[in-house]
Amino acid sequence: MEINLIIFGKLIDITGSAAMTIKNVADTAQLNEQLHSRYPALSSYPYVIAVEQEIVHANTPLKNKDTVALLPPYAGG
Amino acid sequence: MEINLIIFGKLIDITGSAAMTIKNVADTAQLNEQLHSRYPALSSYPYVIAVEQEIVHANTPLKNKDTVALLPPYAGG
Amino acid sequence: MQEKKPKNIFVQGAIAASFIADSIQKHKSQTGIGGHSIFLGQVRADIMGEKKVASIEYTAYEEMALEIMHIIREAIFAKYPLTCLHVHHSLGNIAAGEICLFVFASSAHRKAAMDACGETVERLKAELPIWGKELFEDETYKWKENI
Amino acid sequence: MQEKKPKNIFVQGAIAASFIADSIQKHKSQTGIGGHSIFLGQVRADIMGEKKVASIEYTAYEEMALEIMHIIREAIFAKYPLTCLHVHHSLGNIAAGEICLFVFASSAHRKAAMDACGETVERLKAELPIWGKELFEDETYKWKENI
Repeated sequence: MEINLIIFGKLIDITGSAAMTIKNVADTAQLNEQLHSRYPALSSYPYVIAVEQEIVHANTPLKNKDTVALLPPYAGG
Repeated sequence: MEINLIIFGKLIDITGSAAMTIKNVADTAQLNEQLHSRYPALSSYPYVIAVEQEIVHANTPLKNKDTVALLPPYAGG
Repeated sequence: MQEKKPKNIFVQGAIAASFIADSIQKHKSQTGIGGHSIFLGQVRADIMGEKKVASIEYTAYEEMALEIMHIIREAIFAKYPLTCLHVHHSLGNIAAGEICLFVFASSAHRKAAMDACGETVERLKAELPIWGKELFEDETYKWKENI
Repeated sequence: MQEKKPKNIFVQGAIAASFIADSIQKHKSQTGIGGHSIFLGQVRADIMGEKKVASIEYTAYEEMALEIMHIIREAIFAKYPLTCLHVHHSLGNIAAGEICLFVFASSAHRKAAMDACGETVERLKAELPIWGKELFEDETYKWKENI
Protein backbone atom coordinates (compact mmCIF):
# COMPACT_ATOMS: atom_id res chain seq x y z
CA MET A 1 0.00 0.00 0.00
CA GLU A 2 1.13 3.55 -0.72
CA ILE A 3 -0.19 7.07 -0.33
CA ASN A 4 0.38 10.27 -2.29
CA LEU A 5 1.84 12.93 -0.06
CA ILE A 6 1.61 16.59 -1.08
CA ILE A 7 3.49 19.29 0.77
CA PHE A 8 2.90 23.04 0.93
CA GLY A 9 4.53 26.32 1.90
CA LYS A 10 7.51 26.39 4.20
CA LEU A 11 7.46 22.60 4.62
CA ILE A 12 8.72 22.20 1.04
CA ASP A 13 11.94 23.88 2.17
CA ILE A 14 12.41 20.96 4.57
CA THR A 15 11.34 18.03 2.40
CA GLY A 16 12.88 19.50 -0.75
CA SER A 17 9.88 18.31 -2.74
CA ALA A 18 6.20 19.24 -3.09
CA ALA A 19 4.99 15.68 -3.75
CA MET A 20 6.15 12.16 -2.99
CA THR A 21 4.88 8.62 -2.61
CA ILE A 22 5.05 7.04 0.84
CA LYS A 23 4.83 3.29 1.30
CA ASN A 24 3.83 1.17 4.27
CA VAL A 25 1.98 3.66 6.46
CA ALA A 26 -1.25 2.36 7.92
CA ASP A 27 -2.29 5.58 9.60
CA THR A 28 -1.33 9.24 10.10
CA ALA A 29 0.68 8.45 13.25
CA GLN A 30 2.90 6.08 11.26
CA LEU A 31 3.15 8.67 8.51
CA ASN A 32 4.33 11.33 10.96
CA GLU A 33 6.82 8.90 12.46
CA GLN A 34 8.30 8.04 9.06
CA LEU A 35 8.41 11.71 8.01
CA HIS A 36 10.08 12.83 11.25
CA SER A 37 12.76 10.18 10.95
CA ARG A 38 13.46 11.15 7.33
CA TYR A 39 13.19 14.94 7.92
CA PRO A 40 14.02 15.64 11.58
CA ALA A 41 13.47 19.39 11.08
CA LEU A 42 9.79 18.73 10.32
CA SER A 43 9.05 17.95 13.96
CA SER A 44 9.80 21.53 14.97
CA TYR A 45 7.34 23.08 12.48
CA PRO A 46 3.62 23.36 13.10
CA TYR A 47 1.44 21.72 10.48
CA VAL A 48 -1.85 19.88 10.16
CA ILE A 49 -2.61 16.83 8.05
CA ALA A 50 -5.45 16.61 5.56
CA VAL A 51 -6.57 13.19 4.28
CA GLU A 52 -8.50 13.49 1.03
CA GLN A 53 -8.93 17.22 1.72
CA GLU A 54 -10.32 16.67 5.23
CA ILE A 55 -8.24 17.93 8.14
CA VAL A 56 -7.65 15.21 10.72
CA HIS A 57 -6.34 15.78 14.22
CA ALA A 58 -6.63 12.35 15.81
CA ASN A 59 -4.72 9.39 14.40
CA THR A 60 -6.53 8.35 11.21
CA PRO A 61 -6.27 5.16 9.15
CA LEU A 62 -4.98 5.56 5.60
CA LYS A 63 -6.12 3.68 2.51
CA ASN A 64 -4.12 2.76 -0.56
CA LYS A 65 -3.87 5.74 -2.99
CA ASP A 66 -5.10 8.27 -0.43
CA THR A 67 -3.93 11.82 -1.03
CA VAL A 68 -2.50 13.20 2.19
CA ALA A 69 -1.43 16.84 2.53
CA LEU A 70 0.90 18.55 4.99
CA LEU A 71 -0.43 22.05 5.64
CA PRO A 72 1.63 24.66 7.50
CA PRO A 73 -0.22 27.69 8.96
CA TYR A 74 -2.25 29.50 6.28
CA ALA A 75 -1.27 32.91 5.01
CA GLY A 76 -3.83 33.84 2.37
CA GLY A 77 -5.22 37.31 1.72
CA MET B 1 -32.47 94.10 9.81
CA GLU B 2 -32.99 91.08 7.59
CA ILE B 3 -31.69 87.55 7.27
CA ASN B 4 -31.24 85.23 4.30
CA LEU B 5 -33.26 82.08 4.75
CA ILE B 6 -32.39 78.96 2.76
CA ILE B 7 -34.66 75.95 2.71
CA PHE B 8 -33.91 72.32 1.83
CA GLY B 9 -35.56 69.04 0.94
CA LYS B 10 -39.20 68.42 1.70
CA LEU B 11 -39.58 71.84 3.34
CA ILE B 12 -39.34 73.49 -0.08
CA ASP B 13 -42.62 71.78 -0.93
CA ILE B 14 -44.22 73.77 1.90
CA THR B 15 -42.57 77.15 1.42
CA GLY B 16 -42.65 76.90 -2.37
CA SER B 17 -39.19 78.47 -2.49
CA ALA B 18 -35.61 77.45 -1.65
CA ALA B 19 -34.48 80.94 -0.54
CA MET B 20 -36.11 84.07 0.81
CA THR B 21 -35.33 87.18 2.80
CA ILE B 22 -36.97 87.56 6.22
CA LYS B 23 -37.18 90.93 7.97
CA ASN B 24 -37.59 91.85 11.60
CA VAL B 25 -36.59 88.65 13.36
CA ALA B 26 -34.30 89.16 16.34
CA ASP B 27 -33.78 85.50 17.12
CA THR B 28 -34.60 81.98 15.94
CA ALA B 29 -37.74 81.81 18.11
CA GLN B 30 -39.16 84.84 16.32
CA LEU B 31 -38.13 83.33 13.00
CA ASN B 32 -39.99 80.10 13.76
CA GLU B 33 -43.02 82.08 14.85
CA GLN B 34 -43.08 84.11 11.66
CA LEU B 35 -42.55 81.00 9.48
CA HIS B 36 -45.26 79.00 11.22
CA SER B 37 -47.78 81.78 10.80
CA ARG B 38 -46.91 82.11 7.10
CA TYR B 39 -46.65 78.35 6.45
CA PRO B 40 -48.81 76.54 9.02
CA ALA B 41 -47.86 73.13 7.56
CA LEU B 42 -44.20 73.76 8.60
CA SER B 43 -45.03 73.24 12.27
CA SER B 44 -45.87 69.58 11.67
CA TYR B 45 -42.53 68.78 9.97
CA PRO B 46 -39.33 68.05 11.87
CA TYR B 47 -36.41 70.31 11.02
CA VAL B 48 -33.41 71.93 12.66
CA ILE B 49 -32.13 75.43 12.15
CA ALA B 50 -28.53 76.26 11.21
CA VAL B 51 -27.27 79.82 11.70
CA GLU B 52 -24.19 80.48 9.59
CA GLN B 53 -23.79 76.69 9.13
CA GLU B 54 -23.95 75.95 12.86
CA ILE B 55 -26.91 73.96 14.09
CA VAL B 56 -28.66 75.70 16.97
CA HIS B 57 -31.18 74.09 19.26
CA ALA B 58 -31.80 76.77 21.87
CA ASN B 59 -33.19 80.17 20.92
CA THR B 60 -30.35 82.06 19.24
CA PRO B 61 -30.02 85.78 18.43
CA LEU B 62 -29.74 86.66 14.73
CA LYS B 63 -27.61 89.40 13.17
CA ASN B 64 -28.31 91.40 10.05
CA LYS B 65 -27.38 89.41 6.89
CA ASP B 66 -27.09 86.10 8.72
CA THR B 67 -27.66 83.03 6.56
CA VAL B 68 -30.16 80.79 8.28
CA ALA B 69 -31.00 77.32 6.95
CA LEU B 70 -33.99 75.08 7.59
CA LEU B 71 -32.78 71.46 7.51
CA PRO B 72 -35.23 68.55 7.41
CA PRO B 73 -33.89 65.06 8.40
CA TYR B 74 -30.85 64.13 6.32
CA ALA B 75 -31.01 61.39 3.71
CA GLY B 76 -27.54 61.18 2.16
CA GLY B 77 -25.80 58.04 1.02
CA MET C 1 -2.70 64.02 6.18
CA GLN C 2 -4.29 67.11 7.79
CA GLU C 3 -5.77 69.63 5.41
CA LYS C 4 -6.56 73.28 5.84
CA LYS C 5 -9.37 73.55 3.32
CA PRO C 6 -12.23 71.04 3.18
CA LYS C 7 -12.02 68.74 0.17
CA ASN C 8 -14.96 68.74 -2.17
CA ILE C 9 -16.79 65.43 -1.86
CA PHE C 10 -19.58 66.26 -4.28
CA VAL C 11 -19.75 65.09 -7.88
CA GLN C 12 -22.48 65.94 -10.36
CA GLY C 13 -24.23 62.78 -11.49
CA ALA C 14 -23.49 59.13 -10.86
CA ILE C 15 -20.08 57.79 -9.83
CA ALA C 16 -18.68 55.73 -12.71
CA ALA C 17 -17.04 52.33 -12.19
CA SER C 18 -14.07 53.67 -14.17
CA PHE C 19 -13.65 56.49 -11.63
CA ILE C 20 -13.51 53.87 -8.85
CA ALA C 21 -10.96 51.86 -10.84
CA ASP C 22 -8.77 54.96 -11.32
CA SER C 23 -8.97 55.67 -7.62
CA ILE C 24 -7.84 52.11 -6.78
CA GLN C 25 -5.08 52.28 -9.39
CA LYS C 26 -3.65 55.48 -7.88
CA HIS C 27 -2.87 53.64 -4.64
CA LYS C 28 -0.47 51.21 -6.30
CA SER C 29 2.52 53.38 -5.49
CA GLN C 30 1.60 53.49 -1.79
CA THR C 31 3.23 50.21 -0.91
CA GLY C 32 2.65 50.65 2.82
CA ILE C 33 -1.03 49.88 2.23
CA GLY C 34 -2.14 46.32 3.00
CA GLY C 35 -5.92 46.68 2.77
CA HIS C 36 -8.55 48.86 1.15
CA SER C 37 -12.13 48.93 2.36
CA ILE C 38 -14.66 50.39 -0.05
CA PHE C 39 -18.32 51.10 0.40
CA LEU C 40 -20.53 51.92 -2.57
CA GLY C 41 -24.09 53.17 -2.24
CA GLN C 42 -26.28 52.18 -5.17
CA VAL C 43 -29.70 53.67 -5.93
CA ARG C 44 -32.35 51.01 -5.30
CA ALA C 45 -35.46 50.68 -7.44
CA ASP C 46 -37.61 50.43 -4.33
CA ILE C 47 -41.24 49.57 -4.82
CA MET C 48 -43.76 51.57 -2.81
CA GLY C 49 -47.32 50.41 -3.32
CA GLU C 50 -47.63 50.21 -7.08
CA LYS C 51 -44.82 52.65 -7.83
CA LYS C 52 -41.17 51.99 -8.49
CA VAL C 53 -38.27 54.38 -7.85
CA ALA C 54 -36.68 55.36 -11.18
CA SER C 55 -34.03 57.70 -9.76
CA ILE C 56 -33.04 59.79 -6.77
CA GLU C 57 -32.35 63.50 -7.10
CA TYR C 58 -29.76 64.51 -4.51
CA THR C 59 -29.34 68.02 -3.16
CA ALA C 60 -27.14 69.27 -0.32
CA TYR C 61 -26.29 72.30 1.74
CA GLU C 62 -22.87 71.99 0.19
CA GLU C 63 -20.72 74.42 2.19
CA MET C 64 -22.05 73.11 5.47
CA ALA C 65 -21.70 69.48 4.39
CA LEU C 66 -18.05 70.03 3.41
CA GLU C 67 -17.25 71.63 6.76
CA ILE C 68 -18.84 68.74 8.63
CA MET C 69 -17.16 66.15 6.40
CA HIS C 70 -13.85 67.82 7.19
CA ILE C 71 -14.51 67.38 10.92
CA ILE C 72 -15.52 63.74 10.39
CA ARG C 73 -12.32 63.10 8.37
CA GLU C 74 -10.12 64.54 11.10
CA ALA C 75 -11.89 62.46 13.75
CA ILE C 76 -11.51 59.27 11.67
CA PHE C 77 -7.81 59.96 11.05
CA ALA C 78 -7.29 60.61 14.76
CA LYS C 79 -9.01 57.33 15.65
CA TYR C 80 -7.60 54.92 13.04
CA PRO C 81 -4.08 54.48 11.58
CA LEU C 82 -5.14 55.23 7.99
CA THR C 83 -3.07 55.90 4.93
CA CYS C 84 -5.95 57.64 3.17
CA LEU C 85 -9.68 58.23 3.18
CA HIS C 86 -11.66 59.37 0.15
CA VAL C 87 -15.35 60.24 0.06
CA HIS C 88 -17.45 61.06 -3.01
CA HIS C 89 -21.20 61.74 -3.01
CA SER C 90 -23.39 62.39 -6.01
CA LEU C 91 -25.60 65.41 -6.53
CA GLY C 92 -28.36 65.67 -9.14
CA ASN C 93 -30.38 62.91 -10.70
CA ILE C 94 -29.02 59.37 -10.19
CA ALA C 95 -30.84 56.49 -11.89
CA ALA C 96 -31.63 53.22 -10.10
CA GLY C 97 -28.62 50.90 -10.39
CA GLU C 98 -26.11 53.76 -10.43
CA ILE C 99 -23.53 54.48 -7.70
CA CYS C 100 -24.23 57.60 -5.58
CA LEU C 101 -21.72 57.16 -2.74
CA PHE C 102 -18.10 56.00 -2.74
CA VAL C 103 -16.14 55.74 0.51
CA PHE C 104 -12.59 54.42 0.26
CA ALA C 105 -10.37 53.81 3.32
CA SER C 106 -6.85 52.39 3.11
CA SER C 107 -4.48 51.25 5.83
CA ALA C 108 -1.51 48.98 6.47
CA HIS C 109 -3.90 46.46 8.05
CA ARG C 110 -7.42 45.42 7.19
CA LYS C 111 -9.16 46.09 10.49
CA ALA C 112 -8.39 49.82 10.56
CA ALA C 113 -9.47 50.18 6.92
CA MET C 114 -12.75 48.33 7.46
CA ASP C 115 -13.67 50.00 10.72
CA ALA C 116 -12.81 53.46 9.39
CA CYS C 117 -14.83 52.88 6.23
CA GLY C 118 -17.87 51.67 8.18
CA GLU C 119 -17.72 54.51 10.68
CA THR C 120 -17.31 57.12 7.94
CA VAL C 121 -20.40 55.78 6.14
CA GLU C 122 -22.49 55.85 9.34
CA ARG C 123 -21.35 59.34 10.27
CA LEU C 124 -21.86 60.90 6.86
CA LYS C 125 -25.35 59.45 6.57
CA ALA C 126 -26.24 60.84 9.99
CA GLU C 127 -24.43 64.16 9.89
CA LEU C 128 -24.22 65.55 6.35
CA PRO C 129 -27.05 67.85 5.22
CA ILE C 130 -27.96 65.94 2.06
CA TRP C 131 -31.43 65.10 0.80
CA GLY C 132 -32.79 62.73 -1.80
CA LYS C 133 -36.01 62.98 -3.75
CA GLU C 134 -37.14 59.55 -4.92
CA LEU C 135 -38.65 60.01 -8.35
CA PHE C 136 -41.10 57.35 -9.45
CA GLU C 137 -41.62 56.17 -12.98
CA ASP C 138 -44.92 58.11 -13.17
CA GLU C 139 -43.02 61.34 -12.31
CA THR C 140 -44.48 61.69 -8.85
CA TYR C 141 -41.96 61.70 -5.98
CA LYS C 142 -41.36 61.04 -2.30
CA TRP C 143 -38.60 62.46 -0.12
CA LYS C 144 -36.16 59.76 0.90
CA GLU C 145 -35.85 59.00 4.61
CA ASN C 146 -32.77 57.35 6.08
CA ILE C 147 -33.69 54.66 8.58
CA MET D 1 -28.01 31.54 -4.91
CA GLN D 2 -26.97 28.01 -3.96
CA GLU D 3 -24.48 26.34 -6.23
CA LYS D 4 -23.66 22.72 -6.75
CA LYS D 5 -20.09 23.12 -7.90
CA PRO D 6 -17.57 25.31 -6.05
CA LYS D 7 -16.76 28.50 -7.94
CA ASN D 8 -13.14 29.05 -8.81
CA ILE D 9 -11.82 31.95 -6.72
CA PHE D 10 -8.24 31.76 -7.98
CA VAL D 11 -6.74 34.03 -10.62
CA GLN D 12 -3.20 33.85 -11.94
CA GLY D 13 -1.36 37.06 -11.15
CA ALA D 14 -2.56 40.36 -9.72
CA ILE D 15 -6.18 41.52 -9.76
CA ALA D 16 -6.47 44.49 -12.11
CA ALA D 17 -8.41 47.64 -11.19
CA SER D 18 -10.26 47.24 -14.50
CA PHE D 19 -11.45 43.78 -13.41
CA ILE D 20 -12.86 45.33 -10.23
CA ALA D 21 -14.56 48.06 -12.28
CA ASP D 22 -16.15 45.46 -14.57
CA SER D 23 -17.38 43.56 -11.57
CA ILE D 24 -19.00 46.71 -10.12
CA GLN D 25 -20.47 47.62 -13.50
CA LYS D 26 -22.15 44.21 -13.83
CA HIS D 27 -24.28 44.93 -10.75
CA LYS D 28 -25.99 47.94 -12.32
CA SER D 29 -28.91 45.84 -13.54
CA GLN D 30 -29.52 44.45 -10.03
CA THR D 31 -31.59 47.36 -8.85
CA GLY D 32 -32.51 45.68 -5.57
CA ILE D 33 -28.96 46.35 -4.35
CA GLY D 34 -28.49 49.36 -2.07
CA GLY D 35 -24.92 48.82 -0.90
CA HIS D 36 -21.72 47.12 -1.97
CA SER D 37 -18.92 46.41 0.47
CA ILE D 38 -15.54 45.66 -1.07
CA PHE D 39 -12.30 44.57 0.54
CA LEU D 40 -9.06 44.63 -1.41
CA GLY D 41 -5.84 43.11 -0.13
CA GLN D 42 -2.74 44.85 -1.46
CA VAL D 43 0.81 43.45 -1.25
CA ARG D 44 2.77 45.56 1.23
CA ALA D 45 6.46 46.36 0.72
CA ASP D 46 7.17 45.43 4.34
CA ILE D 47 10.63 46.15 5.64
CA MET D 48 12.29 43.42 7.70
CA GLY D 49 15.64 44.42 9.05
CA GLU D 50 17.41 45.83 6.02
CA LYS D 51 15.32 43.98 3.47
CA LYS D 52 12.17 45.07 1.65
CA VAL D 53 9.44 42.83 0.28
CA ALA D 54 9.38 43.10 -3.53
CA SER D 55 6.56 40.63 -4.13
CA ILE D 56 4.61 37.73 -2.65
CA GLU D 57 4.36 34.41 -4.42
CA TYR D 58 1.05 32.77 -3.56
CA THR D 59 0.38 29.05 -3.72
CA ALA D 60 -2.67 27.10 -2.57
CA TYR D 61 -4.04 23.63 -2.13
CA GLU D 62 -6.59 24.67 -4.72
CA GLU D 63 -9.18 21.88 -4.67
CA MET D 64 -9.35 21.92 -0.88
CA ALA D 65 -9.49 25.74 -0.76
CA LEU D 66 -12.40 25.78 -3.22
CA GLU D 67 -14.35 23.23 -1.19
CA ILE D 68 -13.83 25.24 2.00
CA MET D 69 -14.68 28.52 0.28
CA HIS D 70 -17.90 26.92 -0.92
CA ILE D 71 -18.81 26.06 2.69
CA ILE D 72 -17.94 29.60 3.84
CA ARG D 73 -20.10 31.08 1.03
CA GLU D 74 -23.07 28.98 2.03
CA ALA D 75 -22.67 29.94 5.69
CA ILE D 76 -22.42 33.65 4.81
CA PHE D 77 -25.51 33.46 2.57
CA ALA D 78 -27.42 31.68 5.34
CA LYS D 79 -26.44 34.35 7.86
CA TYR D 80 -26.86 37.58 5.86
CA PRO D 81 -29.53 38.72 3.35
CA LEU D 82 -27.10 39.12 0.47
CA THR D 83 -27.73 39.64 -3.22
CA CYS D 84 -24.28 38.37 -4.15
CA LEU D 85 -20.82 37.57 -2.85
CA HIS D 86 -17.73 37.34 -5.04
CA VAL D 87 -14.25 36.30 -3.95
CA HIS D 88 -11.05 36.39 -6.02
CA HIS D 89 -7.57 35.48 -4.75
CA SER D 90 -4.34 35.70 -6.68
CA LEU D 91 -1.89 32.88 -7.24
CA GLY D 92 1.67 33.30 -8.46
CA ASN D 93 3.95 36.29 -8.09
CA ILE D 94 2.26 39.55 -7.04
CA ALA D 95 4.41 42.69 -6.84
CA ALA D 96 4.18 45.11 -3.90
CA GLY D 97 1.38 47.60 -4.59
CA GLU D 98 -0.72 45.10 -6.55
CA ILE D 99 -4.10 43.70 -5.46
CA CYS D 100 -4.08 40.02 -4.41
CA LEU D 101 -7.53 39.68 -2.80
CA PHE D 102 -10.92 41.01 -3.88
CA VAL D 103 -14.02 40.33 -1.77
CA PHE D 104 -17.28 41.90 -2.95
CA ALA D 105 -20.56 41.61 -1.00
CA SER D 106 -23.81 43.27 -2.12
CA SER D 107 -27.13 43.63 -0.35
CA ALA D 108 -30.26 45.76 -0.23
CA HIS D 109 -28.88 47.43 2.89
CA ARG D 110 -25.37 48.46 3.88
CA LYS D 111 -25.07 46.64 7.18
CA ALA D 112 -25.52 43.16 5.72
CA ALA D 113 -23.06 43.93 2.91
CA MET D 114 -20.41 45.28 5.28
CA ASP D 115 -20.74 42.56 7.90
CA ALA D 116 -20.75 39.79 5.28
CA CYS D 117 -17.68 41.23 3.55
CA GLY D 118 -15.76 41.51 6.83
CA GLU D 119 -16.69 38.03 7.98
CA THR D 120 -15.80 36.50 4.61
CA VAL D 121 -12.35 38.14 4.74
CA GLU D 122 -11.71 36.89 8.28
CA ARG D 123 -12.86 33.37 7.49
CA LEU D 124 -10.95 32.98 4.25
CA LYS D 125 -7.74 34.20 5.86
CA ALA D 126 -8.16 31.69 8.70
CA GLU D 127 -9.55 28.72 6.78
CA LEU D 128 -8.24 28.60 3.23
CA PRO D 129 -5.04 26.61 2.61
CA ILE D 130 -3.10 29.39 0.90
CA TRP D 131 0.52 30.34 1.45
CA GLY D 132 2.65 33.34 0.55
CA LYS D 133 6.38 33.53 0.06
CA GLU D 134 7.62 37.06 0.65
CA LEU D 135 10.40 37.66 -1.86
CA PHE D 136 12.89 40.34 -0.96
CA GLU D 137 14.68 42.61 -3.40
CA ASP D 138 17.90 40.60 -2.89
CA GLU D 139 16.06 37.40 -3.96
CA THR D 140 16.04 35.84 -0.51
CA TYR D 141 12.60 35.05 0.94
CA LYS D 142 10.55 34.51 4.05
CA TRP D 143 7.27 32.65 4.37
CA LYS D 144 4.43 35.03 5.18
CA GLU D 145 2.63 34.54 8.47
CA ASN D 146 -0.90 35.81 9.07
CA ILE D 147 -1.24 37.47 12.44
